[in-house]
Amino acid sequence: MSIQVKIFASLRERLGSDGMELPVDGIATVADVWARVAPDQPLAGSVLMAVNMDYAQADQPVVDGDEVAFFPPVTGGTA
Amino acid sequence: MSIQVKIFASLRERLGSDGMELPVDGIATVADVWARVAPDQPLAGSVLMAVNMDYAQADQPVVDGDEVAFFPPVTGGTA
Amino acid sequence: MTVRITAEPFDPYAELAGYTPRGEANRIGAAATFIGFMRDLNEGDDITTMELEHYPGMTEKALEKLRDEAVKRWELADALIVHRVGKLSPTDPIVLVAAWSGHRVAALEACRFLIEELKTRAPFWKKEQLGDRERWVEHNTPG
Amino acid sequence: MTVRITAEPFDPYAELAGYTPRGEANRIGAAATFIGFMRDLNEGDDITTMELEHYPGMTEKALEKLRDEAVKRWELADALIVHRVGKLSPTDPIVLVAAWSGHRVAALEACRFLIEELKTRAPFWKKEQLGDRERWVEHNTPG
Repeated sequence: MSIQVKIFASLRERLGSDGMELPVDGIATVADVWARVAPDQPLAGSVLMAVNMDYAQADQPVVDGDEVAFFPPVTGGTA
Repeated sequence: MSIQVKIFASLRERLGSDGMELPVDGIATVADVWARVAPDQPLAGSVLMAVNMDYAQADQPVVDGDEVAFFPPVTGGTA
Repeated sequence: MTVRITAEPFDPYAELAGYTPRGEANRIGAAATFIGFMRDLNEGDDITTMELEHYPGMTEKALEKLRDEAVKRWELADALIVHRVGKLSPTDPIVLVAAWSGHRVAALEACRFLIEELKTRAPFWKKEQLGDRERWVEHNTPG
Repeated sequence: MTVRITAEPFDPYAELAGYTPRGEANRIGAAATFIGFMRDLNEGDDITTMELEHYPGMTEKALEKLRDEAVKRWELADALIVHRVGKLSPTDPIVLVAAWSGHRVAALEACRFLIEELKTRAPFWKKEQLGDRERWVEHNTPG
């Protein structure tokens, strides 16, 4: 089984990936997912995270089958 | 010459008149106009006044040719 | 920069769709609008119809002043006020105000200012019909 | 109680005209709406086009949550959110929010809440094209 990872917007361009499927082995939290996605980069405070389409923090537990997303600050709406 | 008087809404119904033309003689202020319109009634604080379509106070001077209006609190717009 | 008083029913969305705000369209980032409708209930009583009286001439003057104040204070691109008079039925639109601006906060605040000030400054008076009796609305609701 | 994300241009007034708010129409006294448009200027630079990215699934979920919060907090009759995604040109409507209520203050406050919260909570990202270069919008303007 696995974790589905999604990456959006400027973060996707910076990391050069829009996501991946990761084996769940050794992954307990959102921070663990980030360590696999970008092993050479600390998880910056400006990166937003979601688990199963709800906002989450880095220490939130992740289990088999979860969808984990990383993205920059949102800029919808209008001027 | 003369003063044109207009009366609106519930005040019109209460006074039984929608206005009149008054000779200017002896009229110096809005209060003087009211005294001719309703000689038996004090000018209540709830009565709004206008001179030439701008809100006015009771002591505002009135001159020949002016339009003076009396009306109750306004209730336009919505719930 | 329009102020319109109408004795005929009006469609607020058609009104807005047919209106071209002043200023450069490319620089308008926000439009805030408010529409008031006649309800069939006021102060706990069933209302069948309503009559809206105004002071022709002064009402227009008061609304234009209000609009000019809002446009100046919030540096709006444009503002619009449409107000119904005469005999109304429940669900009829009573009033439409709209504010166009470069930025959202100006449009939102100006829109709210327009409807709040209109209620206290523009000479309109409501008379409600309740079955076979009628009454003047004595004061506006606080909110 | 609609939330809609569209990759096609939309007409906010047609959207509103074609929408029947929930609840008894006779009891709706107020509708407050906000429309955001794309401007050809941002942070002093000329913008030619813009691309709006979203997170399919989560964006809808976030908007529905926001709408439900507003409806509950202000006891609204109904609320509507429409948001554009994809490639936009200046003057294109980006977002429409609307709140229907018995009374004006609830509608006005809920409308403002919806647009302010949407900007901070809904996963949308803007990329601006400036002639031959492009840039991601890093943060929203304060007002």
